[in-house]
Amino acid sequence: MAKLSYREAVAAAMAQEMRRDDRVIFLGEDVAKAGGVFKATVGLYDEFGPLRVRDTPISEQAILGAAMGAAMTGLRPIAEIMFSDFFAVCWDTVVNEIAKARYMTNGQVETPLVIRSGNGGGARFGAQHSQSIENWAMAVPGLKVVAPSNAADVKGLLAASIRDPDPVLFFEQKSMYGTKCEVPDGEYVIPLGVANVAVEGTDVTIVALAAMVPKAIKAAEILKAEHGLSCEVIDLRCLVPLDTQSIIKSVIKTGRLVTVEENPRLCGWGAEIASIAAEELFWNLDAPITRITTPHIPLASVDVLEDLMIPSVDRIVKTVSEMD
Amino acid sequence: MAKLSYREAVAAAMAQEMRRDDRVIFLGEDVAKAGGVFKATVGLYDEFGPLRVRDTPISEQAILGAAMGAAMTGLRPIAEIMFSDFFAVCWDTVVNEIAKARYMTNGQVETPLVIRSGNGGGARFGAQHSQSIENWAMAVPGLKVVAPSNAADVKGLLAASIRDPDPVLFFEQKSMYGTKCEVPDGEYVIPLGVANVAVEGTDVTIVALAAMVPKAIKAAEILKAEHGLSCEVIDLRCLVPLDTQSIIKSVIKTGRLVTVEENPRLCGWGAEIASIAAEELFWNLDAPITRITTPHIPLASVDVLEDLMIPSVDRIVKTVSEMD
Amino acid sequence: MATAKKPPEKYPLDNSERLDLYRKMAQCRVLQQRAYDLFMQNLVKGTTHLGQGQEAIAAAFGQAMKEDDYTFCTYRGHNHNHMRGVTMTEVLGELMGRDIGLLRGKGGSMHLTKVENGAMGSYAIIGAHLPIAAGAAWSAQYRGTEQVAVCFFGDGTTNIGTFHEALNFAKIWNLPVVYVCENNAYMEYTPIGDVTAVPNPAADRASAYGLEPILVDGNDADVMYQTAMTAIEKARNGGGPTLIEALTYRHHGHSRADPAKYRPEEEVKEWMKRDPVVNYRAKLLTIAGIKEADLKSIDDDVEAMVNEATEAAKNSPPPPDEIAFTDVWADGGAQWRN
Amino acid sequence: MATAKKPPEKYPLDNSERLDLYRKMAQCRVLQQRAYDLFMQNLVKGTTHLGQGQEAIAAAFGQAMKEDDYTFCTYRGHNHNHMRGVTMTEVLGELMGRDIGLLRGKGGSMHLTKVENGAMGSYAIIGAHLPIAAGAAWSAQYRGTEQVAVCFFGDGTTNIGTFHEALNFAKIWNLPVVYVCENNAYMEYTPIGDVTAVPNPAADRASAYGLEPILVDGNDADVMYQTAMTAIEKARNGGGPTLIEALTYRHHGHSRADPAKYRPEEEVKEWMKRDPVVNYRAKLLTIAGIKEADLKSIDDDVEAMVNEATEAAKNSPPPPDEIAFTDVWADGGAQWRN
Ligand SMILES: Cc1ncc(C[n+]2csc(CCOP(=O)(O)OP(=O)(O)O)c2C)c(N)n1
Ligand SMILES: Cc1ncc(C[n+]2csc(CCOP(=O)(O)OP(=O)(O)O)c2C)c(N)n1
Ligand SMILES: [Mg+2]
Ligand SMILES: [Mg+2]
Repeated sequence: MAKLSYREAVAAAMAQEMRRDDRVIFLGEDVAKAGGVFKATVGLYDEFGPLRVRDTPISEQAILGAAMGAAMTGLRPIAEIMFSDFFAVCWDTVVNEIAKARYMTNGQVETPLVIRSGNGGGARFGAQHSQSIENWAMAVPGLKVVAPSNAADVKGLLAASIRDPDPVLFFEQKSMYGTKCEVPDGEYVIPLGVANVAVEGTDVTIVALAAMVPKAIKAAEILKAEHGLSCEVIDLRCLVPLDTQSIIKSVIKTGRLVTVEENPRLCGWGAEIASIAAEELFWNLDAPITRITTPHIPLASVDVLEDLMIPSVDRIVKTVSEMD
Repeated sequence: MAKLSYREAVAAAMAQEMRRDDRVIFLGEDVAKAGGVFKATVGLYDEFGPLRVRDTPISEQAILGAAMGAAMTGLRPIAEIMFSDFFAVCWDTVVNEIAKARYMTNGQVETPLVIRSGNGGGARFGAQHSQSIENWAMAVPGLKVVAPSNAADVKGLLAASIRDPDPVLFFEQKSMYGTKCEVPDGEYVIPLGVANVAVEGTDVTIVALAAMVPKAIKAAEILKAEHGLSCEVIDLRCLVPLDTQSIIKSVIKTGRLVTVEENPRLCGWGAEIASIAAEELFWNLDAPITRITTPHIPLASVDVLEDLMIPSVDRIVKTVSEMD
Repeated sequence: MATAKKPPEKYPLDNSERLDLYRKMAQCRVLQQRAYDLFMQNLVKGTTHLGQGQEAIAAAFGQAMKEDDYTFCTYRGHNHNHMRGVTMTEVLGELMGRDIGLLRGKGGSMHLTKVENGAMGSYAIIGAHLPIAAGAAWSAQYRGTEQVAVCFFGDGTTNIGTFHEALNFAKIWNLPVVYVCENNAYMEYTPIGDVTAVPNPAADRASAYGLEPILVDGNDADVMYQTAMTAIEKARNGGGPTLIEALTYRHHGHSRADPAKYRPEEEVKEWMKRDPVVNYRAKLLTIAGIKEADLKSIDDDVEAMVNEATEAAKNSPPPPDEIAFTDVWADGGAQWRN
Repeated sequence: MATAKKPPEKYPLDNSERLDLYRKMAQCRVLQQRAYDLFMQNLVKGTTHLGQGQEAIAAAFGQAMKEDDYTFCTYRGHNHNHMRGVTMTEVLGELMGRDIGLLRGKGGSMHLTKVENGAMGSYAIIGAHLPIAAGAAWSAQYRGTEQVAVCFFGDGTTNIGTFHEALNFAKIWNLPVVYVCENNAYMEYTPIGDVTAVPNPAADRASAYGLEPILVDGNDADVMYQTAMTAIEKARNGGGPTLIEALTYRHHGHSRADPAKYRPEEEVKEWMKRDPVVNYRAKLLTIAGIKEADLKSIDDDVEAMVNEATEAAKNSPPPPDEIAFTDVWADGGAQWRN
């Protein structure tokens, strides 16, 4: 095992899969010669050359259209949309074409592709470069949605996403590119749709994703130490497929559910999970379900304001400790 | 009062507002000379002329960009996006520009505009022309979201939307353009954010929107007649601002909540409402919250399959009658 | 401003090939006419966008393309699909929402697709398929297969952003893709000239992508065949993309029962005289060795074909309920949770 | 392929106007240099995209525009905002996340906006503002105000769909809008020539929108002033839109601390010789009646200005917490429910 950063794990997973399968090709803006604006794809151009790793114009619709056309005809493209905010300029290709093609054609069209994108706030980039839009993706039938919380998961889940026969939106957390952890050497694949119980506990279930996971873990430590509360922290890893069983199992044990999400409040993924619990776990719940979210407001740029908006360790501690 | 169709009510509201305020201008594809592909704007070009009612190229991003630029500089544009599915080709303008401009500029930029769009299924148009995407809009901070269920509400809510100083996404139900009801003559405005209790009841609260409202009303009649159940049907009318108080008041009375939504299941607006109830009404609920939705699948084109997917009167009756 | 030119006759057709080209056009014509009639009889669910008047383009490309080439087209794509071997029964069955339909009713009139034949989809969001076609061409280039992608779209489509992105993309990567703008003079109800900055929406923009402007008579099957062959061969031989503007006209409304009242009578009359099927038929009769009987026999065949297809479609039941819930994912199912 | 041309000197400048133009450029230069220095001192939150090397364009348009005209620009828009009267303190305060900042920290470096001055926003999604500028121009036309909208963007922006949609739209409605492509030869790190089908990404596409190709030296302040006046006057007089491609170069990296290693040394050297501020200063010294002392006094003023602004920004506190939750809606609040 070596310590890799989250960004190094991206390149490691891509290289791993590009070595074993020459149908895997990669395109995006500034991704090849420059190795990406987040430096997450450094080295791929040198290893795999200009036919497999390609710089594109600023044409997101063409990037994703090209990826879809290639996927339909036997390749396994990976496309980068630099910031997830930019999905808005190519959303049609994602939701009306890529997500629906197989169903509309009665199973004929294949779209095995991955769209990687930098997601989330904390970098003080302002409202158009800081959004968490994993809930947009979850709302569209036909897309798989992955959002890893650490470098090891990046490697394993990105490899699985590339191998997956369905289209995957792979959200990389911009604020975590520099974070490091032990990452298994050699071939490493984590199946999609299996949540990770990051902390075991008995009093409250905290469901989190991506950057919210380390915050939830930290909060769980504080809640244990300062409030004597035993929290179970579930790292969802994927929104689709959703590992509902892990949530159900945990809530049956704890009787309490808190979700921590970075996307703005309304129709966030936490609402979906809350609604599942409110329907299927009604008789198991001992207290109201609580959602911790970014408020339903565009993100401010400056640190002091952005930090008020995105869920913090403090907010999680306070919310959980004040639950009924 | 005269009987107007849903489509006639659109033109009536627009004409009413265009007469009182010459800052109101209108643009879209085939909307002027042809009166719109759904014939919802017939007569406006003749009355208000080519400077206020304009046909555009097939350039949705330019249409909405132009509307925003006009709104920022003192006008009150109405833009048409023919089918709501096409929001995907201009989503950036909606979510990154129109919705965020005021906040990002510390209140400086004004975006008083309305985007009208045909929403929903039932016309056998297939997966790219039948979507219900009101949940996409609800998920974006900075947008107001309106979806009327009858011609009278169309008139009153569209007038209010045009007068509103914030950007409004106004979803017209394609399958209802031909439906008629009594519509008040003369100036008629219904404030945004006030739900309508369409049917009063004591046993179960059914929350519905747009085309789901008449189905819920019909289901309530059957549930009363065949199962002796007294249902309260709430027509939300607006998703933002959300009339949470009407829902709360009703659930406190009935102890049971069912939502009926046409958008696909995951992260639908029903999830948001369920999560509010699960948090704020936990101690008032006598049974699990139940969501009735279109399944999380693209819509099929053919009638027999489409009818299986979109919530039906039968499905509502069955679900409610089988509740705990 | 570009003017329509005749391409040189580099790819001569013999009589049997000419008859084949006529047969193709005749098939398209009766197929579309039948779709219209069935719609008027209330036997078609949903919508239709028909291609009467534009058959020469579909047929000429159908003749020029190889079996493993890719076709990308729009909601107005019945002819293009049929030319790639999608049967009349599959088309009419789909329109009528029968189990025998090409997509068993899941896609409908606007989404005909038959991947095994290279018919890579009919797209109903304006412009969406232009970049996708570039992607298929990129894939062919990468795989070294010499396949060519042909992408059909309308005049109105030249004003949406994807047109611009796709053309630039295709050129810089030198992709084997042929973009065919069928300029039928209207978007839905609005004349293209009312909303376009240049007289020829595709040809006058070719230079913006480093491409040669090509403007041709889309109602002349021979011209279209030469144009198609030239562009396809260029693409196949590594010469990169071509953008073609083919001038044509739709004989009927935009969709469904649209009576197309927004078009000046004179204009309609003028264009009806330029009916590509009628004119090609007449032209063939002036060629030594082709007789009325040859054409009549084609006409009869084609009529029999469409009648048979209509019967087969009518006799097919609606699709079974359970297929509403299949094929969201590659595993055949629709599960998003455990 | 277009070649850079000098516009005729139809709008002569007297010496005081020339000094004013120089002062404007000098202001932009020191403002941007200071922003860079503050960034390197870790005093800037978030990101910056600076405009050193491109000052002639911003300054010339600043000089040419009337008070109620509209400016639309990108994240690389500090100069354009400053030229419309946004103060250095407001800019640096915003970059440093202080309460004195133009947007009190809510927007940040990429979104400078001052509506009362006609600075209608800085847009950080490539291409998004091109249609919005068309809309402002449409509004001016409808209201009959003779206002003109000027919209700045980069070379890389010419390849995204909105460029195409906006230009077509502006032309067909004959809108009073001036589109200014600042071709600084790179998108972020990729040379524009690697990803564009034509050598001049804007000028070589003008004809696709029925517009005249205009390619000019964006580093020559006089040329830029003539070009700006010509286009603005045309728009103001009902002559419709103009698309200008101004050749320029950014002296530093794309954003933040980007060292811009992807650029050939020779190229950088060549362009540094064409520094618009240095060269205009030198040129003014050759003009009768302008003395080194005049320029020196401007330089001193400008230096004092930026120092004062830096101090003011540094002395300002961060914004108060409560403004995180204001101004989502016109009522000043953020409530989405009752
Ligand atoms: C993005 C988008 N905008 C609008 C429409 C509605 N629409 C369907 S067909 C059509 C006209 C297309 O005109 P053209 O490209 O000339 O093709 P034609 O129908 O004439 O073959 C329009 C506006 C759409 N399907 N997609
Ligand atoms: C839609 C979109 N895609 C990508 C980006 C990321 N991005 C920011 S600046 C930039 C380069 C822009 O190049 P150009 O238009 O030449 O402007 P310049 O930065 O050179 O002034 C890119 C790709 C973005 N902001 N928006
Ligand atoms: Mg057309
Ligand atoms: Mg540039």
